Formats: sequence, structure tokens, C-alpha cells
Amino acid sequence: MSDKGIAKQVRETQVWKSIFRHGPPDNSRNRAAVIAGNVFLHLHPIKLKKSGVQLGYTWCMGGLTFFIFLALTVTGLLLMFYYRPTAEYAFNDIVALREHVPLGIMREIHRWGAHAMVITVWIHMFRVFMTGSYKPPREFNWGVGVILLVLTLLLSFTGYLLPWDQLAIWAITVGSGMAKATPFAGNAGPGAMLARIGDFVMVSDKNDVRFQLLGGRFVGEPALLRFYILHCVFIPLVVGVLIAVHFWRVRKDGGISAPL
Amino acid sequence: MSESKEPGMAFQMTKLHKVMAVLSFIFFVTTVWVFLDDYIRPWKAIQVEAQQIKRRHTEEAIKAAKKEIDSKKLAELQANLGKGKDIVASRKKEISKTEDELKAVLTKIKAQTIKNGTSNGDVSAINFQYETAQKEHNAKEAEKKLAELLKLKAEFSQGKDNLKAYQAEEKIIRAKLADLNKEVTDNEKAIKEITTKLNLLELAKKQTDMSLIFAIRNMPFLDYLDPTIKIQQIVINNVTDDRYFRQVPKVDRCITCHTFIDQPGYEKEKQPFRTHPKLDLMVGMESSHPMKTTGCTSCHGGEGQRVNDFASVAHMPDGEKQEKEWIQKYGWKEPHHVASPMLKLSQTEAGCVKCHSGVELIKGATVLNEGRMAIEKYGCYGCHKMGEWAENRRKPGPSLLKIAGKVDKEWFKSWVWEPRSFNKHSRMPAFFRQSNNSKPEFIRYNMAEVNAIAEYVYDKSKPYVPNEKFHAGNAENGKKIISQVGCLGCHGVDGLEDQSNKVKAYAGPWLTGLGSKVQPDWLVSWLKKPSHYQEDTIMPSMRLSDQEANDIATYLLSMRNKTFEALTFSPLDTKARDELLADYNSTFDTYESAVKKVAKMSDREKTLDLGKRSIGKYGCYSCHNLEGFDGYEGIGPNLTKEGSKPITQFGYGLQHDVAQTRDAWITAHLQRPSRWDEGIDKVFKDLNKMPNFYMSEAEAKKITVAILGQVADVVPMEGIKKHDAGAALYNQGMKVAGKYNCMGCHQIDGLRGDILKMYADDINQGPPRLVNEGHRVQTKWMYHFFGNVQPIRPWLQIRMPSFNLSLEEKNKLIAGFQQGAHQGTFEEPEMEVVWEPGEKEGAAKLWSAYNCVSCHSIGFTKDTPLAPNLHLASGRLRPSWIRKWLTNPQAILPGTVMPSFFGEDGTTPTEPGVFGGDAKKQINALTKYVIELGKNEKK
Amino acid sequence: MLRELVNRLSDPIISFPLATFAFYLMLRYYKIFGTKKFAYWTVGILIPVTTWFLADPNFFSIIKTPDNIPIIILLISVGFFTWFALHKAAINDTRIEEGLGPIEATPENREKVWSWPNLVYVELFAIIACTAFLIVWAIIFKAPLEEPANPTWAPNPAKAPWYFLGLQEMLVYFDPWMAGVVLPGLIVGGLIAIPYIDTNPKGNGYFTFKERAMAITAFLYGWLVLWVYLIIVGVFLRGPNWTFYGPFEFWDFHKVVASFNVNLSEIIWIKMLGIGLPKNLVMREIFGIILSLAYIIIIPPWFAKATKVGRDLLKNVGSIRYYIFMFLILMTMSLPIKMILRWLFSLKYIVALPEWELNL
Amino acid sequence: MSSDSKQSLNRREFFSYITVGWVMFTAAVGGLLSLAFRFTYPNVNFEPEMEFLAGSPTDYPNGVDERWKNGYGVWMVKQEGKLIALSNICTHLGCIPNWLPAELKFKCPCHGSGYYMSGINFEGPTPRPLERFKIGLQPDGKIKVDKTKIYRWEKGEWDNPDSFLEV
Repeated sequence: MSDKGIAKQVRETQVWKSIFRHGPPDNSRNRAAVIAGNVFLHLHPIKLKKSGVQLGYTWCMGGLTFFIFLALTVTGLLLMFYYRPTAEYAFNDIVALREHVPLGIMREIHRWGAHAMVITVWIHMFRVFMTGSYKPPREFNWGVGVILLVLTLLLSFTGYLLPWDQLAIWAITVGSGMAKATPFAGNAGPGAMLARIGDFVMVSDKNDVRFQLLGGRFVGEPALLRFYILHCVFIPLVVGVLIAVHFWRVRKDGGISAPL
Repeated sequence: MSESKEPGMAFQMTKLHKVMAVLSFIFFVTTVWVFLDDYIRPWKAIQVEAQQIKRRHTEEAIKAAKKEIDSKKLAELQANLGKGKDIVASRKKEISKTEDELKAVLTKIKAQTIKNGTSNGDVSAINFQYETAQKEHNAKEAEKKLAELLKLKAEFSQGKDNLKAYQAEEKIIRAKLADLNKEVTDNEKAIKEITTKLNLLELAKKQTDMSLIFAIRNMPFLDYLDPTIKIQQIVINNVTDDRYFRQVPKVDRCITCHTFIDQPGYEKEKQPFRTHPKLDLMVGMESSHPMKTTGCTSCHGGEGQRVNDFASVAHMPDGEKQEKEWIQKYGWKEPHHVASPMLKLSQTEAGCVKCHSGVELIKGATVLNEGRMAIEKYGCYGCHKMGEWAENRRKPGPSLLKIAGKVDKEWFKSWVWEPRSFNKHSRMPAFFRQSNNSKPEFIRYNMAEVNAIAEYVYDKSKPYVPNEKFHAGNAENGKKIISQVGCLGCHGVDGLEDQSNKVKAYAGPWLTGLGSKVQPDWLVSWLKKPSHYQEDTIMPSMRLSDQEANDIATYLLSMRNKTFEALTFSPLDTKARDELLADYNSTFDTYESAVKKVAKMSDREKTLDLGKRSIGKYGCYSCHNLEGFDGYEGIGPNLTKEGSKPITQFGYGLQHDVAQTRDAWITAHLQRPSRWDEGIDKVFKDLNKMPNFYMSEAEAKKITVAILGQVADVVPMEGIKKHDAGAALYNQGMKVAGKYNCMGCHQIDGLRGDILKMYADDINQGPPRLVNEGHRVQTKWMYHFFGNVQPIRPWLQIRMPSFNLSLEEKNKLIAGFQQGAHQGTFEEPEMEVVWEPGEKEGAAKLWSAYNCVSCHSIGFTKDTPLAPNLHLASGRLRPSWIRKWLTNPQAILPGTVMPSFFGEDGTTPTEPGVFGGDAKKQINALTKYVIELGKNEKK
Repeated sequence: MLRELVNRLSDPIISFPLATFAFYLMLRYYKIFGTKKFAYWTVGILIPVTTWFLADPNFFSIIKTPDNIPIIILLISVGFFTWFALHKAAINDTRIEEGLGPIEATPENREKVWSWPNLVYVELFAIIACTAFLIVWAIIFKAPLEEPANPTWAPNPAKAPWYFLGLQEMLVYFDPWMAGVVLPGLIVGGLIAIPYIDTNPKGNGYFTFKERAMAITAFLYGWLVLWVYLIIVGVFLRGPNWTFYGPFEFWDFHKVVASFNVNLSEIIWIKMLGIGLPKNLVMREIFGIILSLAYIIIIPPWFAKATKVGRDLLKNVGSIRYYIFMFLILMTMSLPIKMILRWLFSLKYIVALPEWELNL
Repeated sequence: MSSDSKQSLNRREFFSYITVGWVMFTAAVGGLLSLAFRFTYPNVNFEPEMEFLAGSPTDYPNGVDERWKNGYGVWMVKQEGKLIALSNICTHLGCIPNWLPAELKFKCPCHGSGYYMSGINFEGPTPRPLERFKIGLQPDGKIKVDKTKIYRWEKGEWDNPDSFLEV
């Protein structure tokens, strides 16, 4: 039997057919089918305007942001096998990731990927602004995008604490220190002075937004745990949901932007 | 087809809304329920009650404070204040003028501060630039900068001077202003001074108000802001909870309910509001176990983290009455899943052991100490390991290495079979005739074992020939000597029951029926020189004369036990012996071949073999020195961590009446160990071998406390009060003191002194109490004294014995005393006496004025001495101790006959004529005088 | 000497106006800026200049810090994409002037193509390239790890993550409640509001500058000068004690710069009026309060009345959009205004109410 | 048609059901969300204590008392009838200055910053005075120092009655 024969035979098995519902995408019908029939590729339209595939126009920054998000999810999941968010172990675990855990660049990929994601998402926004792609009918999706950008920064910010080194806690101390100044909700913010009756202090370092964020009055073990959960579970979940909304709206608001 | 149909409705909208309304209502109710469930906690009610109690106390304090205030004076001051206000008001114009002046100066100061701040910044910046230029060897630039810098500096220092001038001005104006307001401020201050305490109390009372603010602060949801009712906790990093392979810091939240535990004044409140009963020792800030660093469950046990449920804390009721009460009141349940529940109130002292593990006796832990004394009495540690405290102790029983020279074999067998039939006070426990081994076939085997043991022991026994001959003496006199010289510190004696029962001595056996037991010659030699028979005995020599020894022996030998003498022990049942041996040998072999193997042995071999095996089986060697058992471990289970042993590991047999708690099991076990076998069909070799000590319930309970303290908890070094080298030495010394039963006679730093109970009428007739002995006597003297005892107090009838101390023991004992008194070994050995002018004459005057020789008569008059020989003082006592003693003897030894010449405070001499009545000078002079006495004597 | 000059020029006091001016030039002459020739020349000049910069050990030691690599990547990509966007805009604007319409709108670019493989494959390329890039980056540069966290000892300077350094730089001029809470909030809110404020229907879906000059100018100023520029300052030019250090300057711990700042109330009541600060807080700060309110309340209507741009804007977008837009612009401009006041008058706060934690 | 009239007939009933349903629903969800918010504030925390009891005012003679310096980093300074709790962290770079009784000043050994007894800086590189902590009297007459509350001179906070104790 020739090779061709084998390939053909394989393609005619029930297993193959159950997975791939169509022939090779070398004709229009199958090209449509490959996109429409695949849950992941289904994010794309079956066909689109030519300008949408021109890198000079799209810069591909949104796509890269999404890809880096996926890469960070995968590397982050792997890192979680070795990392314990406690003051006792966090630092040592990071050292372990560098010193003896196989594939010693996992943490580097995760960290640099996080920086790269911040940059790509900024430039994605820059491009969308420059092509005026926030204009009707895409106003809402622009808003979703802005929130996603903020969440990207928060993801990066919460991850910054996890190595539990001097860089981490002091960056977070500086960053979270600003929450202290939130008007009416932070103990050093305008209006906090007013929220007291006698010795009943309604806004103090024990009950303001900063305390809520850190789970304590300063960056300590509770803060590490909270940031870990925000970083690994809470914000990624929200981001995942919003990304779905974002992509859905790209499709529904007329596909990737192009001149009207 | 063209009429495409609109989709229809499956339900009616009204119906859907109704369902929605019902479900939402249920949903809403559950939400409210969640809130309430989360909010209502029992400890909150307790804290509210505590607040009311505090309010009551504060109100009482306010009443008291009000009484304290001189109301007349207050009224006067208030009147003055009114007047003062008028005066000040009349100066209104002047005051406002001065205030304006002040404002002007303050403005100047502020402006100058700004200017100076700028200058300061500039100076620092230019200085840095100048230094950088210098560093870079940029001479031109540096010169330029320097010129600029100098100019700026001059400006700055001018500015600083200006500021100082303004500030001086400000001060003057302020003083003036204060002067103008003087009449008001002075009176206000005076009033405030009087009323400070009251004001503070009023403030405290206000804090206990049940106001709206209080309600808001503690409202559901809002109670995260700044609640007054909240969980209180102590985190102790230095004491840990065992989380198996991890030690985690202890967290105690007991103070959430026990609100006033560390505050004096609440002693009479009901629980949980009561103050800790021993605040000076525990919990109090100044005590040696402050709450913040010791916590609660470190000592008491229990689940310190729990606050929501009385039972989950593992509170333990003490007694059935309390248990019933708690079940009714709090729904108390037996805490089955708690590894270490709270210690019952009467057993609390067990908690001390965890940290104070190696300490011989722990001050303040009465029950625990009694428990340990009972352990010492029965020698539990012979068979059981029991932690650091029980390590390296002597064997509890007498040596059997020369037993053949002491008692005869027949006596031995009957004694082993049932010790109490000879001596009802016997501490040798009963192995036989117990509830689990009284079946005829078991008795047959047991008797064979006893026979074999006796054969083995006597076979190995070395010969002994007494070195004294007994000649009859005066029994009455012997009895008197026994009661006088101090035998009762260690022995109970028949015929002296009254005294013996008072002292409750336990180091030596209760002396009874000796005439039926030992040879007269043996007894006399033993009394005169115990170490002749047993080298390592703790029995000391009392330095008895020949006559005294014979008198005592006569008395002791006059006691006979006729019934016991009449006993004869049935001869060895060889069949039973062979069966037992075959049984032993069949462990790794079939019974038949074991029988064959035994048959091959000679008769003697068989007997000795069974004897050795039986001694090993019952662990006789644990308490007695026996040949052939070197290196054998005690046969009992290790009790070092008994207090942490899971309750499931205790075997209860069929004893359902015994409660399912550690302490109940241990107490029951101690009283009748054979009970666990009762009603169970066991083969002979599997019977419980723990013998019966016939101890009372009270004793068993005390021992239980000591054993409960043996827990597995690891206390980090930082958690224990640092056992420095000194404390360790003290413990070692006290261990030696314990071994030789020093405290049977001497009370050491307030502990024991058993025999003193005989001298309740006149404590000064008893052995001297040792308080800070390491400070009192010189190291050299003590060393010499132990090796060569000589009487210090000739009027005492009780004698300090000559102990058979090894060099090592002597050193340990001395070092222990030194460290107990925080005294360096070579500190203050002897003092050179250097008189100041006129001092010696004064001393002589005092010597006669205080009439020292009336008691310290030795070497001065022929009177019967009532106090120690002062000629020995210089070589024996430390000068600083003499001074302390002279200052206030009652403070050291309450009840001493030594008069207090210097009053209770030690500063008012009864002889004010010498040294102008300066007590210190007098004491110094007398000390020197006494020391010189000794020195002259030596010369 | 040249280094000295660069050091001095990079001080925000000078470099900020310079950056603003450069920004103005870039947009004013965007058609020149957007030519390839300009790009080649720029690259040609930048290569030797960068080499010269890198030759300095002080500069190199800052650059080579692993955590600063992303900022360099950011810098390069922002530079490139700004040029690229203006390049595209310039081409389109020329075409529109000629009546041809933007390139993206040409019929051949409007043609439909299959996603498979045209789009999917390109995406795969991007993914592969990105992965390769990340791996190389990860191999060459180790992620930073300093000494274990010590809550009792703060490193100096303690810096926030680089993407927040713009905010931290604002802390020099504003109190945390402004720099850390109000201004970031307004940035996010303002960004979301853009589509609703910008009613200009032109420029939807293609690069252009001319058709959206005002929107792009406002956005780019905020993005390039007030965000990216401040990040650069925060990362590269701020050392111990948040003191300014030139790119060639050694981060000497002991460097001191003259900085004694005075509140507006102190300037007016003490320096100018010489009567001391009034006791009443509101009275004390009355000038600052009036000025601040005037800034927010008076300028927008005045602008709409007095200038043609304002009038047109108001007419085009309606009053609500106009006032929101003006508010956002004024808040944006408050930062440069505060900077300039600080540099010129050592002004600390316009309204200084530390008693209420309310400093402006 | 008929259903329409039915609805209009039952309008009131219908209206009340839908209102009750959705109001309850909203309230319940709101309640649960607020509990989730409350959940983020723990009822106890394990942070080191920032308050301590410092004896009674009469324990302190005029001048600088160093008894709490090592344990809590606080100098108790009694001067002109006021007792203050002064932080012992140099405001320059965080070293710990020494108290020089002979010269009546705090001197930082690291870079030579000097402070008066009151905490005001007068020499060296330090930019501002030492910080003061909250100090107050408890009802039982004991002094309580609260290190969480800081009073800074340059903020004009030293006039705050909690920043000193009148004795």
C-alpha cells in the first residue's frame, strides 16, 4: 500500500471523521467549515476585509496581548505547583524556581511576559485610538477595553508582591500607600478626620480600604495571601469574562475595525 | 407555511411573578438568618456583662474617690477661681494687647522659618555641589561654589540668630501672658490636681455607657469599623502548639470571656469574670509568668483558640457536681477529639512540668510536689521512665547483693509473697494474691516463681560478716534515742506512731518486727556503719556510740512478728517449675521440643533459670541491686509523655466505671492495677504485672497530677525561663539533696522539712531551716562540714548525720546551694577586719549592751548555750550574711530566738547611745567584732 | 562637558518644557516627521548617540537592570509606533486632500478574504515570534530577586512597579489623594468617556491626523508627555530620596538639592501681607480655595465665550460634553501647572489643609 | 384579548407580586454581597502590637527617659510640663540617634543629624523633626502610647492634644 493510501485510509476512519468534520481547507467550503466548526477558531469571522489582515494597519497588538495572557496563565499555573504564599516560604520558593526547579526560566517567562503584556495592551489602545476605532458602534467595547487595561495593570501589580523580596514589599507598600489617601475611605485621605465620634474612629488604619486590600495595617503575610488570590484567581477570572465580552463585541460591532 | 407562528408562552406571567415573589422571600429570610447566625455569639453576651460589672466597680471607685476629695478645699478653690476670673477679666485690655504682640512675633518667626528653610536647603545643595567639585578636582568650580557657600552660610547663620532672637521674644511674651492669666490658671491647675483621679474614673465610667454609639459600633455589618466587643487574643511565639511535624505559635483567646483575669479587684466575681487567684505568680504583669508571654493554655491546656462554644474549649469539670452543673448550664460534653483538654482545677499544677521539667521540687506547686514525693516513696521511676526529673535516681529498694547475710531465705520468700503480712507499712508492692492471679493454677505457678527467685537471689548473694557484736542494751533508752536523734526524718517506727505519722517519712522503711527479720549483729553494724553492708546506701551514720547503737538495736529487736515467723513457704513445686520453663522455652519452638530441652537440664539449673527469668519478668532488678541484671531497662512502659497519650491507647478491660479520661485511668490504675484483667480470660504469662502498692486514693491522685504533667509538647528554649548555668546547677544540687533526703529534716528555702512537724511547739529545737544557705555559709566551710560533721548547735538533740556522699555529690550539693542563693563560689570567703577609729570600742560596748554571751555562751561562760558558738562564725559565715542576719533575723527565719536589735525595719537600734544610733554602723561594728573573735581563736 | 549638559537638560525643570516643545513640533510638522527619510535620519543619529550614552558606566548600570528592560522596549516601541501612526496618517491625509480617501478604504482593501489561512496563519506567526522573543528575553535576563522582604528597613529609593512610576512622579507635586486616587480615577474615567465626548464622525477606522487634530493632540499629550515621559523620569532619573539624577550621574546617596517649599497661604499672608496666618482654617486658605474653584468653574465658560475654538467646540458637541471635556482637560493641565508653580515659586500647596488631609 | 383584560384586572396584584419579588431579591443579593465585603475584614489580626503601657506620669523625671527605647523605639521626654513619646528613628535615613545628656541633644551617629530635646532638628542633613506618637492617660492612671498614630511637626500636628500629655 502506498503512503497516500495510508493517509487516505486514516482520513476515512470513524475516529478521524468524528474529529474533523470537513476535508482539507483547500476550497471555499472547507475554509469556511474549518473556522465555523472549531470552537476556538470560531472567534474569527469566516471571512474578513483585507485591511483586517494587514499588520501595518492592525499592529496585531490585541491578539498578542491575548496570547501573552494565555501564556501567562499556563506558566502561572505551573509556577503555582512550587510556590507557597506564606512569609516563611514564598521567598525560598522563588529561589527554588531559579535554582533547582526544572525549566529554570519559567518564572522569567512569566515575569517578562507580564511586562510585555502591559506594553502590548498600551500599544493596542494607542492603535485603536489612532485609527478612531472607538467611534460608534464600538464605544462600549472601548470601555471594556479600558477596564481590561486597568485589570492588566492590577494583575501585574498583584503579582509584583509574590516573590516577597525587598523589591516586592516596598513597591507594594508605595503602591498600596496611595489607597490610604482615598477620600473618605482611606485613613489619611480627605474627609477621614470627619468620620469619627468621640473615640469611635470610623476610618482608621484598621478598617479603611488599604486594610481591606492588605488584610492588615502594613504589607504582611495576609497581604501576601490576598495578593496571591487576587493574582491567581480573582482578577484572571474577571479578565477572562471580560475578554470573552470584548471578543464577542468585536464580532458583533462589525468585526475588526476598518473604514466605514 | 407563510403564516409563521410567533412563539407562545408556556407559563402565565402572573404565575411566574408569584413564584419569584415566594422564592425571593425565602431567599431574603435566609439572608437575614445568615446575618443573625454570624452575629449572635455567646462571648458577646459575656463581654456585655463584663462591661456592666466593670461599670459597677468603677462606680464604687468613684464613690471612694469622691470621699477622698476634700470638698471644703475644692469649694475654696472654685471660689478662688471665680475671683481670679474677675481679676483676669479686668486686665482684658492688657491681655489682648499682649496677644497681639504674640501674634506679631509668631508671624515673624514663621517668616523667618521659611527663610531659614530655604537657606538651609540652599546651603546643603551648594555644599553637595562644592563637595562634588572637590571630588572631581575641579578647582575653579570648587572655588566658585565655596564663595557662594560661604555667603549662604553666613546668611543662614544670621537667619538662625534672628530666629533665636524672635523665639526669646516669644518666650518673654508668653511668660507675660501667663502671668496675666495666673489667677485663673493656677486655680484651675489646683482643682485639676485634686480631681484627676475622679475625672479619669468618670471617663472610664463613660466608656462603659450603653449608648447609641455603643450600639452602632457593635452593630451587625458595621462591627468591622471599631467594635468594642471583640475577640481578644494573645499570640505567644515562644510556646507552640503541636500540629504534627510543625510547631505553630500558640494563640489563646481565653481573655475574650475571662475579661478580668489579669486585673486585680475582681476576685469575688463569678466565673468567667474572676481575677486569677495567684496574680503575683501567674498572669500578672509583674509576675514571673506574665499573661502576654505565657498565655493561658500553656499551663492549663485546652483549646485556646476556641471562643464560640464552652465545650469546644475543652473546659474540664472537677468533680461530678461541677460536671452536672456544666452540662445543664453550658451543654458541656466530654471533649473526645481534643488532644490535650484543660487540666482539671485540682490538677492544674501538672502544667508546670512542661517547662520546669528537671526541677526537683517546684515552689508553689504543692500537689505536684506531693505527687513527686509519693513517686519517690513508691519508686515508680524504678520501672518507668518519667522524664528528666526521674533520671539518674537511686534504686528505690535495698541492695540484695549480700542479702544472705541479712535475712534468711524462708523470711525472704514469705516477704516476697506478701510483704504486708510482715509490715503493714511496706512500700514493697504486692505482686501476688491479686485479683488477676488468685486462681489456684496461677497461685501454684506464682509460688514456684517465688521459690525460684529466692534460690537465684541467695545463690548469687555474696557472704557478709557483720563487724559489730550485739550486746543487749536498754530498749527504753533506744526508743528515746530513736525519737531524738532524727531517725524519724526517714523512718517510721512502731511504738512511735504518733511522731511517725506526723512526719510521714518515706526515705527509709517503717521499722517493725525487726526481731523476726534480721540478725542482732547485723543490725548493730548497720546502725553504726551502714556503708559496711551496702557501699552506696543513703542511710547515714548517726555517729552513734556503742551503747547507743546497742540500745537502739535492743529496742528494734524487741519488736517481733509472731504470725509471720510462723509462716512456712511450701517447697518448690518442680512440676510447676518445669511447666513454666517449658512455656518460656516454647516461645520459638514447639512445646514438645521445649519440654525435651528442659528435661535435659539439671534440677539446680532449672531452678536458677526460672529464678532469673522470674526476676526479669517482675522487674525486681529495677528496684534492687541484683547480680546478673546489669544494663537491664525498667520493665514498665515509658511514662515520659504519658500526659499526651491518646485516651484510645489506654486499656480499659471491662472496667466501665472508670471515666474515659487520662487522669481517671491513671488514678484507678495506681490503686488497683490488676483491675484491667478482671473478668477477662488471660493466660498466665499475659497477666498484668504491675504490682499493687495499696496506695490511698489521695496519694494516687497526687501521683496522677505528676504523671499528667509529663506531656509531649515541645517548648522552644526561648519559651522557658532561661535555665542558665546557675539554675541547672541548683537543680542538680537539689537532686542530691533529694537523694539523701536532706529535706526529711531540713526545710530548704521553704520546701519540706518533714521532721519539723514534730517540733511544732518549738521550732528552734528542730533541725535548722536553711534559707539562702549558699549565702549564709562559706563554700569552704560547707565542704569541710559535709566530710566532717561537727555540731554547731550543741543544745539540739537531733543530729546532723554523716552522709556517705561521693566527692561529686558533695560538689553538686554545694554548687547547688551557692547557685540557689545566687552566690559565687569564691565570693566573700573571709574578711580582713580593719577597724575605724573608735569603732572597736563601740563594738565592745554593743557586745555587752546586747548581751550576746547570754545565749552565745560557748567559750565565754559556763551557761548552757542557746545559740551557736560565735568563735566559729568567722570561718563559717559570710560577713554580708551576718549583717543581714543582725539587721532582721525574723525576716530570714521567722520564729528564731535571735532578738531583733534594730527594729522591724532594721534601722532603729535598741541601743541608741552607740555611734549616734546609726544602725548600719552598729551592725558593721558587731560583724567585725564577731569575725575577729574567730580569728583570735585561731591564733 | 557634554555629559554635564545632558545631565542638566534632563532635569524635569528643563526636560519637561523641552518635551512639550518637541511634542508641539512633532504634531505641527507631522508630515515631515512622518516621512521615512526623517525616520532613517533619526535612527542614523540615535545609533551613535545611544552608543555614546551606553559607554557611560553610570548610565549603563541603570539601563542593564533587568527590571528596566521592559521600559526600554516600551520606549522603542512607543517611538516606533508613534512615528508609524503619524506616517500612516500623513499618507492618508495627503490622499484625502487629493480626494482619494484613506488607503484602508480603497476597494482592494475592502475586498473580503478567507480567515483561513489569511488571518489564522498570520496570528500563528505572531504567536511564534512572540514566544521566541519571550524565551530569548527570559534566557538572557534573569528576573530580579533582591534580599528577602524586611518590613523594618526600606530600600532607598522605594519605587512602585514601573508602569505606576508616572503616578509616583506625580506624588512630587500632588498629595497622594490626588496623585494616587483622584487623577488615576480620572484617567480611567476619562478614557472610557472618550467615545462619548468625541462626536467627530470622521477618522473612524483609518489613520489620520488632520481630521481629528484636537482629539489626537489631547490624547497624545497625555499619553506621551504626561505618562510615558514621567515613567522615564521616574525610572531613569530618580534616585535615592526621589532626588533627580542626570543620566550620567552617579546615584550618590548624599546628594541634596535645595527644596524648601512654601504654601500659597504662607506666601500671601506672611510674605506679601505680613500679618501672619489667620486662625480660621478656611480663612487661612481662602485664596487657594478661590483660585482652585475659579480654575475649574470660571475657565470653561470664559473659554467658550472668549475664543473661537471654545465657541465652535461648545456648538459642535453640546454643553454637557463640552464641560466634561473641559474638566478633563483642566485636570490634565493641573499637573504641568503645578510643576511650573513648584519650579518658579517653590510652591508646595495651593490649598494647604493638612488638618483635613486636604492639600492641593 | 382575554389575557390582556385579565392582566389589567389583576394589575394591582400583579404589580405587588413583581415588586415584592424583585425588591426582596435585590435586598437578599445586596445583603449577601455586603457579607462578602464584611468577610474581607477579619475579626482578629496577628500583627504585632503597636500600643504599650508605659507606667504612670510620675515615673518620669524631667528630661529624656530611655527605658522604652530598646523595646519599643520610643523616648519619653518630659519638658515644660509636657510628656511626649518621641520616635527614635532619624528622619534622615532611618538610623537610630543617641541621646547625649551632656549636650542635651539627640545626635544621629550615621550622618550627624542633630535634634533638640523636643525633637526639632537643628543640624545635619535631616529634613524634618523627629516624629511623635500618640500618648494618653488611661482611667487607671497608666500612660498608653500608641505608635500607629504619628504626629509630625511640619504638618502642625504637635498642637494636637493627643500628641502630648500634660503633667
